[in-house]
Amino acid sequence: MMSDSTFLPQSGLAQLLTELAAGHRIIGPQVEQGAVQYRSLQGAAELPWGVRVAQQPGSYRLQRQGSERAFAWANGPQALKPLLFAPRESLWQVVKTAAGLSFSETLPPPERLAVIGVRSCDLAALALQDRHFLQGASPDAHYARRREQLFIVAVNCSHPAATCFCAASGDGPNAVSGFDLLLDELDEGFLLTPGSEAGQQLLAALSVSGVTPAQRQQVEAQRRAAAVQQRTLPSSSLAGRLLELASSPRWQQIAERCLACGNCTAVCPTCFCHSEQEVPQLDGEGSEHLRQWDSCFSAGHSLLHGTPLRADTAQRYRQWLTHKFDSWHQQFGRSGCVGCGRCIAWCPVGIDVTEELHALCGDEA
Amino acid sequence: MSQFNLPHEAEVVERIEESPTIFTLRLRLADPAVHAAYRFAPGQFNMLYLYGVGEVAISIVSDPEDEQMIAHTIRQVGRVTNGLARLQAGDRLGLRGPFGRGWPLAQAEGGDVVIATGGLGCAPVVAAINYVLRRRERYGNLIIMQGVKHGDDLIWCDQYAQWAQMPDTQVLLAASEGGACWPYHVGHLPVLFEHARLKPESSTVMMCGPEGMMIAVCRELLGRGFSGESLYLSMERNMHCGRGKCGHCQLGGKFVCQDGPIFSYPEIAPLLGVKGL
Amino acid sequence: MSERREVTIKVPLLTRVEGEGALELRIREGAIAALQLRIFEPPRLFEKFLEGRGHEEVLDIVARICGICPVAYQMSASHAIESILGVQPGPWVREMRRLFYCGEWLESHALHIHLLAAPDFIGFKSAIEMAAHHPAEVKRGLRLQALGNKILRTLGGRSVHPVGVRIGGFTHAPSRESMAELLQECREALPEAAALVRWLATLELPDDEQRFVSVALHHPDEYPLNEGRLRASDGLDIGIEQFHDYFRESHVAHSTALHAHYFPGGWAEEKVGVPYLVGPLARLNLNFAQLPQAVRDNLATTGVRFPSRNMFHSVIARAVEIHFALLEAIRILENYAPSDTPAVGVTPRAGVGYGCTEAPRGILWHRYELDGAGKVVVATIIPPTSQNQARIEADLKSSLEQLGLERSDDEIRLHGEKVIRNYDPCISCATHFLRLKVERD
Amino acid sequence: MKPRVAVHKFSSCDGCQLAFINAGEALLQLATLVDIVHFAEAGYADEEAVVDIAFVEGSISTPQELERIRTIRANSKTLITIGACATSGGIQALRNMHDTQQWVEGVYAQPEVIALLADSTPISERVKVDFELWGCPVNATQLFAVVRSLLSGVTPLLEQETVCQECKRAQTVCVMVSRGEPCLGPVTRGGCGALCPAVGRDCYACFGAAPQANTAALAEQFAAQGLAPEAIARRFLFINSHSEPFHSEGKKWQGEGK
Ligand SMILES: Cc1cc2nc3c(=O)[nH]c(=O)nc-3n(C[C@H](O)[C@H](O)[C@H](O)COP(=O)(O)OP(=O)(O)OC[C@H]3O[C@@H](n4cnc5c(N)ncnc54)[C@H](O)[C@@H]3O)c2cc1C
Ligand code: SF4
Ligand code: SF4
Ligand code: SF4
Repeated sequence: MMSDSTFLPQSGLAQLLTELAAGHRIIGPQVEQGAVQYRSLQGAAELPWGVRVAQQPGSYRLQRQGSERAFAWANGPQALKPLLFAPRESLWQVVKTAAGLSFSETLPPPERLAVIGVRSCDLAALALQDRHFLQGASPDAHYARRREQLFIVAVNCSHPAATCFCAASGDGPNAVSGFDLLLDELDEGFLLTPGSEAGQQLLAALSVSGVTPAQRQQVEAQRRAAAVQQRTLPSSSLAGRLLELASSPRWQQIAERCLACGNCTAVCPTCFCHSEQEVPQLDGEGSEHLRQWDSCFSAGHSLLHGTPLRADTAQRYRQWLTHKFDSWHQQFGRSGCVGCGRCIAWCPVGIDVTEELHALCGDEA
Repeated sequence: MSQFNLPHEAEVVERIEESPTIFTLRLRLADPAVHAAYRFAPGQFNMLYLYGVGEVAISIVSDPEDEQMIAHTIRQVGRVTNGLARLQAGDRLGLRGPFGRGWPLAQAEGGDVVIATGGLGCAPVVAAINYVLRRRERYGNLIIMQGVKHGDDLIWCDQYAQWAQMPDTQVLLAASEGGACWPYHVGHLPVLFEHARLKPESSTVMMCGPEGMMIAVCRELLGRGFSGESLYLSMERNMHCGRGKCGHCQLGGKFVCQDGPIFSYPEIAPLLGVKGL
Repeated sequence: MSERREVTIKVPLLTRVEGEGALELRIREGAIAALQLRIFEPPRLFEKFLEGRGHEEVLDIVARICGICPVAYQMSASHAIESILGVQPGPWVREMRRLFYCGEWLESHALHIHLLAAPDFIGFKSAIEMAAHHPAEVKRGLRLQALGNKILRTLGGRSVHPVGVRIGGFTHAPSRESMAELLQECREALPEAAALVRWLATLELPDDEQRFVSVALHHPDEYPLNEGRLRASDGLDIGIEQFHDYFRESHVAHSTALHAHYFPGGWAEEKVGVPYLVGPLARLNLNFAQLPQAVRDNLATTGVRFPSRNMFHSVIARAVEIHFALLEAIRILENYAPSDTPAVGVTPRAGVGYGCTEAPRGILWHRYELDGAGKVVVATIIPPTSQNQARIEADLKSSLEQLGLERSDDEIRLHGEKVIRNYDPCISCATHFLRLKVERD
Repeated sequence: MKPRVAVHKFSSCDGCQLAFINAGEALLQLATLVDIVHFAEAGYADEEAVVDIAFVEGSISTPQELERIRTIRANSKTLITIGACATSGGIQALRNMHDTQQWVEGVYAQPEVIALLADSTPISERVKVDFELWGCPVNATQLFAVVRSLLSGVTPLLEQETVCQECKRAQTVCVMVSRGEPCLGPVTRGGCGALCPAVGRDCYACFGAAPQANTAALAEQFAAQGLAPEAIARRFLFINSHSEPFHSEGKKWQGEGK
C-alpha cells in the first residue's frame, strides 16, 4: 500500500489543514487538562509538538521531549466515540397540547468534521461502532447523521504506550483501511497514503513529492518497531471461553479491587451501552427524551423488577470482560477489544484487562 | 424517522381492570394511516411511553388480525407501570414498535401447543393462547399449565375456567403452597406433567415466567423425550431502546429485544441458570 | 389604647431572613421593658472542627458556614492562611478574586432586595406575590441574581459552596469564551442595575435617622472587597490584625450568635462597648469617594445622599453596590486573559494570620493559627451578623419608640420585622464560638 | 387541587433551599404549580401546616429540633430530605466524633442555654423519610426533577451512578490518573455533574457515597499513591462523615495513623 504514497514536508502540514478547513471543521489533538485530546483545531501550531505520553495501569503523564513531531504520542483519553456517539444527547421531544401528544425527532445539526491524528485502534473501534449503530432493522439516525459527515486523517502510531496491545488484538499499530488519508510521521515530514476518493482529491491539492528510498526504509522500520509491544492477549481465541469460566474465583478477587466506577467502559472506544432518560419541563407542557452513556458497572444497567440482576461488582466485572472479549464474537464476529489500552490506563486503580485474561485463562502473560 | 425510533401517539380506547395490580389498555394509534399499517406477531412487544415519565417494554396481547385495537396487559411493579395504571379512556400515550421475535406459531401448526407459565400474569403467552384458540382448526391439543407460588396468587381464574371449556383444551393449575381451599394440584409446575396429555414428538412448548421455573420445565420435558428445538422460552431483561442498541438487555451474545424475547431452547441453553448473566 | 397596657409581642419565626430567628419584645408602661432578637440557629461549631484539619481543607469547610455568602468565607480564610504561608498570589488571582466577590455581592444583594426586603416596602407577603403585580421589577431582580450566580459558577463551578478556589488562587482559569460570554451579559445588565437604584429611590422608605458607628474596610485605590484597613466613622483606622483590640464579642443567653461590641478607646481600656454597623450602608458611608463616577452620577439623579444616617437607606446602598459590582466585573472581564498558573504553590509552615474581607453583609474577620504541617490549631471566625446583632437590637428599640409604642401589635410586629430584615441578617452564619475570654456582665 | 408544599430548615447553612431561591423564574413557576404554605426564607410561615410534600434541610442537633421534626413528619404526606445535613448529618456531624458538651462548656458563658444533642444526625435517624436527595448543596435540577415526578404522580428517580460516569460524559480528564490527585469520584454518588474534576481538582464526595462504594480499594490506591493514613482518614471523614461506608473507612485509617 505504501506504493501510492507521496511525501509532504513538515511545512506542508499547514497547507493540508487549510485545504481541510475549506469544507470541514477540523478536530485535532491538543494538550488540554494534562492530556492529548481531540478538540477544534485552528492551526498546526496547536498540535502537541514534542509531546509524548507515558501510560501505565492507572496512570497517564505527558512528557515534553522537545522532538519535532506532532504525533509522537500514543492515544489520549478519548477516541472518536464522543464525536459520533455523543455522551449525552436528545433523541426526541414531545409537546402536550389540548389535541394530544406531538412527537418530534431532535437530530444533531449537520456538520462536516475532519479528524486528524486518528490511530489504527480507533479506526477498528469505529468500524465496530459503525456495525452496531448503522446495521440492523433500525439504524441509529443520530450516529448516522454524524458519521456521514466524517473525514478521517489517520496517523500510524510511532510511539505506542506501555498499555497498548493493538498488535495482539490485530488492530494496529498500522492502519490498513477506514481512513481517507493516512500519515506516517518522520522528523522532516509525512508520508501520505490516500484511502478513499476524497482522500485522493485532497492529496491532489497538496505540494507533495515522491518518497525517497531512505524515507521508505525509515517508515518501514518505524512501523515494525511500533508493533513490538509489552502486553499480550491469551494465545487462542476467547470466543465462548470466558462464559465457561463464569464461576471462576478470579471474578471475586477482581471485585475486591474494582471500584465499579465505570471509567473503563466510558473510555472504551467500542462500548455502546447507553440509557434513555426523560427530562420533563417543570410546567408539564413538554418533555425531552435523552440518551446518555451508561455502563454495565452501574446498578441501573441490569435492573429487573426493582433489583439489579447483576447484584455485585464481581458479576458486573464479569459482564464487562465477558462481553468485550467473548460474547462480542457472537454479536459482531470478532472481539470487542481493539487493544487501545485505555481501560488499563484510565482505571483509577489500574486493573489490567490483559492481566486478568491471562489469569482467567490460566496462561502466562 | 421510523416507528422504531420515535413514538407514535396512541389513544387509550378502553381500560380493563384485570386484578388490583393488573390492567389491560386497548389502544388505537392516533393517526389512522399509521394504525392501519401497523402489523405485529404474537409475542412481540411495544415500548409504551408515559408522557413525561418514560418508556417500558410491554408485550402485545391482542390478536394480530384485530384491526381495531392494540391491547397490552400490564402489571404494576414500579415507576412507569404505576403511572400507566392511572390512564383512562381518552388519555394519550406514546407507542414504538413492534419489536422482537414472536412465538413460532406458524411452525407449531398441525401439532399440539403446550403452554407452561409460572408466576404472576404472564402476558406474552396470553397472546399465543388467544391466537391458537381463534384458529383452533390449525392446531392439535392446547395444554395450558400454570404454576403459582401460593394459591392466592392465581389471577384470571375466570379466564382459566373459560379456556378449560374450549374443545381439545386442557387447563392444569398447580400451587407450591395450595392452602386449604385450593382445588387444583399442589407442587411445582412439573407435577402437572403427570396429568397432562403430552405428546413429545408433535408439540411446541411455549414458556414464560421466572428463569428458574423455565429451566426446571425444560429439564423435565427433555427427560420426557421433547426435543430441545420444540421448547421456546420468553426471556426478560432490562430494556431501554427496544432496538438492539442500548445494550441493557444483553444475555450473553444475545440482545433479548431483537434476538428474542422468544428464544428456542438450544439458542440459549448455555446461558440459562448462570447467576447474574 | 391605654398607655399602661402590658403587651408581649412575639414573632416566633422571622420570615424572609436567612436562617431562623425570632423577636421577643416586652412593653411595660409605654416603654420597652425587654427586647430580644433571638437567634436559635443551633451552633454548628465550625471553629472547633476546623482544628486538626489541613489548610487545604479549610476553604471547603468554611464555605459551609453560609450558603449565601460562601465566597466571603473562602476569601477571608484564603487571605489569612496565605499570610501565614507567606505567599502572594499575584495580580491575576487578585483580579479574579475581586470578580468572584462581585458575583457574590450581585447574587446576595439582588436576592435580598427583591426576595427579602422589597415586599416590605411595597406591601406584599412575599416576592412571589409581588411578582404578580410587579413582574418587570421582580424579574429584573431575578436576572441580576442569576448573573451573579453565573459569575460564581464560571470561576467556582457552582454558586453555593464553590469548588474552584484553593489556597494560592483558583483551581483553574476559565476559558476566554466563557468569560467573553459573561462580559456580554454584564454589559447588558448594566442599565438594569442603574435603573434598580433609581427605582428603589422612588419607594417610600421609612425615614429613620439614627446615630450609629459605621465600620468597614477602606482601601486607598478602590472600593473595598478583599483588602484594606479597618475604619470606623469615628475616625478609627487600624490594620485588620488589630481587630480584637477594638472589637470583642460576648455571649448573651437568648442567642446562639455572639454579640460584638466596639470599644473606641481599645478593649483593654474600656468596660462598655457600643453597638456598631457593618454592611453596605456602613461601607458606603466610609467609602463613597471610592465609587466609580458612573455609580455616583446615577445615584445623584435620585436625590439620595451618602453618608446617610437613615438605616433604611441600606437597601439603596445594596443597589448601589450592585451597580458598582457590575462595573467592576466589566472592567475585569474586559482585561481577561487565562493564566497558566491560576494558583501559586504553597508550603506549610507554622504561624498566625488574619483575614478580613467585605462579605455582602459586612466585614468577615478570620484568624488562624497553623502548625508546622499546615494544620489548623485554632480558628476564630467573626461573621457580620453577630457584629450587627447589638446594633439591630438598638435600632429596634429606637425605631419602635419612634413608630410609637401605642400602635397595634400587628403594626409593631411588622415594623420590627422590617427593621430586622433591613440588616439582611444571615442567621445561618451564627456559628461563632468564643474560645478565649468570656465576659459576664 | 394543587399539592401543598413546605420547606423546613434545621441545622444547616441555608444553601440547599437556595436551590429554590436561586431558581429565578422557575421559582415563580413553581408557585403556580403548588401551594407553598411554609418556606420562611421566601416569606411563608405556617410551620404546623398539613402538607403533601415537605422538603427538609438541615440535621437534627437540638432537642427542640427533634420535637419539631416529629411534628413535621406527622403533618406531611411525603417527606424529602434535601442535602448532606438532612441526609447524612452534614459537615456538622464532624462534632459527633468529639464530646460536644465539653466543647460547649469550655467556651460558652452560659452553656446551660445551649441545648445540643450529643450528635448531629440525619433526619432518617429520627423519623421516616420518603426520599433523600444527596448533595452539599443539592442543585435545582435534582429538586425540580423530584417536584415534577411528584406532580406527575410517579416515584422520583434518584441518582445511582458514580461521579466518574458524569466526569467521563463531560469528557473531563481524570485528575486521579493524569495527576495523581486523591479523587473520591469513584465512590461518590453522581448528581453534581462532576464539578470538581471539571475545574481541575479532586472530588471530595459532597454528594455522599455511591451505592456499593468500594471505599477500601480506593483508600488502598490513595495509600499506594503516597497519601498518609491520617490524610486518607480526613478525606472520608468530611462532608458526609456520619454515613457509611465513609465513616468506617475513615475510622479505619484514623486508627492506622496513630
Ligand atoms: C420483552 C418484554 C416484554 C414485557 N411484557 C410485559 C407485559 O406484557 N406486561 C407487563 O406487565 N410487563 C411486561 N414486561 C416487564 C415490564 O417491561 C417491566 O415491568 C417494566 O419495565 C417495569 O417498569 P417500571 O418503571 O414500572 O418499574 P421500575 O422497577 O421502576 O423500573 C425502572 C426501569 O427499569 C427498566 N425495567 C425494570 N424492570 C424491567 C423489566 N422487567 N423488563 C424490562 N425493563 C425493566 C425499565 O426501563 C423501567 O422503566 C416485559 C418486559 C420485557 C423485557
Ligand atoms: S475496572 Fe477499573 S475503571 Fe473499570 S469499573 Fe473497575 S475500577 Fe473502574
Ligand atoms: S477525575 Fe475523579 S471523578 Fe473523574 S474519572 Fe477520575 S476518579 Fe472519577
Ligand atoms: S465532584 Fe465530588 S465534591 Fe465535587 S461537587 Fe461533585 S460530588 Fe461534590
